Amino acid sequence: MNEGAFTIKTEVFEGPLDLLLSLIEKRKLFISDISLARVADDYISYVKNIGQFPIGMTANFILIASTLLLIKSKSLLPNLSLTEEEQGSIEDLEQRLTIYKRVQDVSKHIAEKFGTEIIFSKIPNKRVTPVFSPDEDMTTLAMLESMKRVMESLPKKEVLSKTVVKKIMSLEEMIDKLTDRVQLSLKMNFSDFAGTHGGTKSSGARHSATREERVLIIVSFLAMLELVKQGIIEVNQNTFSDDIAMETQTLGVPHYQ
Amino acid sequence: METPLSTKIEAILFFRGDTVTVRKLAQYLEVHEEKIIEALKELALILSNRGIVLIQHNEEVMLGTSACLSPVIEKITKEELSRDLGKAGLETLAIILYKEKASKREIDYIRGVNSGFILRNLLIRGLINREEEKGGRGYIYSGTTELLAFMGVTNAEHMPEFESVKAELEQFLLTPKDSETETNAC
Amino acid sequence: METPLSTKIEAILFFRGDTVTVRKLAQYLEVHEEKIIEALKELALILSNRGIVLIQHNEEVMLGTSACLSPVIEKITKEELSRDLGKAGLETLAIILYKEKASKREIDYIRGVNSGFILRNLLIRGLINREEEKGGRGYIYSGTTELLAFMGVTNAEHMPEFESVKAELEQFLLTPKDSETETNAC
Repeated sequence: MNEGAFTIKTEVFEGPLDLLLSLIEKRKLFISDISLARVADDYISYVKNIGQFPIGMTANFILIASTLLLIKSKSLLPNLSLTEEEQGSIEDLEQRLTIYKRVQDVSKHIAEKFGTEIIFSKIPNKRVTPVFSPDEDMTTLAMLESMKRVMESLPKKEVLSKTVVKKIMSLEEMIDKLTDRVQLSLKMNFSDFAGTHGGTKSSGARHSATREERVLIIVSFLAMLELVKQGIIEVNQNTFSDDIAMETQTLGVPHYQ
Repeated sequence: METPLSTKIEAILFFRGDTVTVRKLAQYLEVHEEKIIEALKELALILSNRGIVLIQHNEEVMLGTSACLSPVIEKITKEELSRDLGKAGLETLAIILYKEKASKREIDYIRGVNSGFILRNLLIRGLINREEEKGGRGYIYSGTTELLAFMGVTNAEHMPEFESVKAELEQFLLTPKDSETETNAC
Repeated sequence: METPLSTKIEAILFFRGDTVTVRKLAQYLEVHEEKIIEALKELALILSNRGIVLIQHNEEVMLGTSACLSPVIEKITKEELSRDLGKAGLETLAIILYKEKASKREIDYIRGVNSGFILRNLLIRGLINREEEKGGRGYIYSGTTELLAFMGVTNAEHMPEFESVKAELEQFLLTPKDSETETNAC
């Protein structure tokens, strides 16, 4: 796409924040709404290709994608007004990226030290003769109880939390609305796209773009919205085919299909 | 002459070989915990420049061989040392170590992914501990003394940038926000 | 500055916790035996008035706790043996009994935490036995005859619901360990 999309398919990312950070760093940018708007396309084209991820992971990627779409739409259409909540989610993402970067930086200290100069503890003495010392609690029934407790806590298949499911479902609506808002803003402010004036801070990169190019950018952005929407629907469908379906029905939330 | 407390503690730690809590030491020696903490400072001082060091971490103490003698001991140990942590392991350990205690929710929120798998892996390797969170909402994780030992550090505070990063993490997590966003039920 | 020989010896003896011959020390440290004997004299001096003492017998040396501390050590030993097994101890013991034979790796994997300390305690309490795993990768644990007798069964197979529990455990250990199935573990 524009600005030369990076080939990122072969790399493995720990999650959406890891992916975003590496996209920003590859372009040698700092964490800001401007840089996030610039890497949004790369991010979405990556998410598009991750169908094989566990469902929880895809959900995480999509939640971040929706915030990126907000940032991107604001950068394309500076006159688009965002709600307080939307503005909040943008600031939140920037903060999270900042602290996550810090964590990645200090994790290098751990990598440097781990296993380099080890403090060894004493080897347990092999000469100690065991002295049979039972405990009152040791009955066959107590053993069975303990065993059952262990088996209950054995790892089970991943289930999405109610909060995530709710968020993902409200996202579909959000994307629909955003599509409407972008289209509306496009009609109302068509002169903005004549390319004769730029001026707004976030349109810097596209300053000299021709009108045709600008319309193209907006159209491809609408396509991006559609992509994310498809992703959301996919997550929802997969989710509903799972255990979570029962849970969500009791929540009384609408069931998209 | 009465044997100094630091001497007694040294003997107990040597005998036990693994970690002993300050509370246990106070119990064994029938003195107040403050006395133990004082004596531990003394012991750490006595042991500086020796082949043995004192690790202090989260109310626990342990004796170990000095980090700079690691090559000598590595030559005679039969234990297989697994040094590979991976990116997820490093990030998770960084959060837990620099924040001193972190809940799964906090770790997930900072990393933006579910950390259940990596936490389980670190638990099995004995690098982190967990305890139930008050109110039974989940678990709180902290680094083990073995983790510090494996890094050759006698106190978590000796990690580079410890104070500043700890403050930043706390500040970040303090800001009220919907930290449930990205976590899966646990 | 090069670490003094006595310091290196102290670390090795601490780590081994058992007797080491002068010859072995010379081998490990790649110096002449006379040098070792000299350094041992130094070490003995350094360790006078400490909780840890150097014990020399013929050609063998080891570190031990100072004799004047034996009452404290005795108290700790007793306490170690009579302490409540606790939830973690019982769970570990149950896994070993129901699986009949379990390696440390299997126990850790089932419990989702490191069982090193607990296994050590169960061993000195005579509740479990261990034997070396084939291929020398680690140890295999099983319940002692005394333990079974104490619970009034002659054989682990007579534990309640033995067949079904054992089958479930085996099934779990066979399940591929991909990250998706394990994420909710913690």
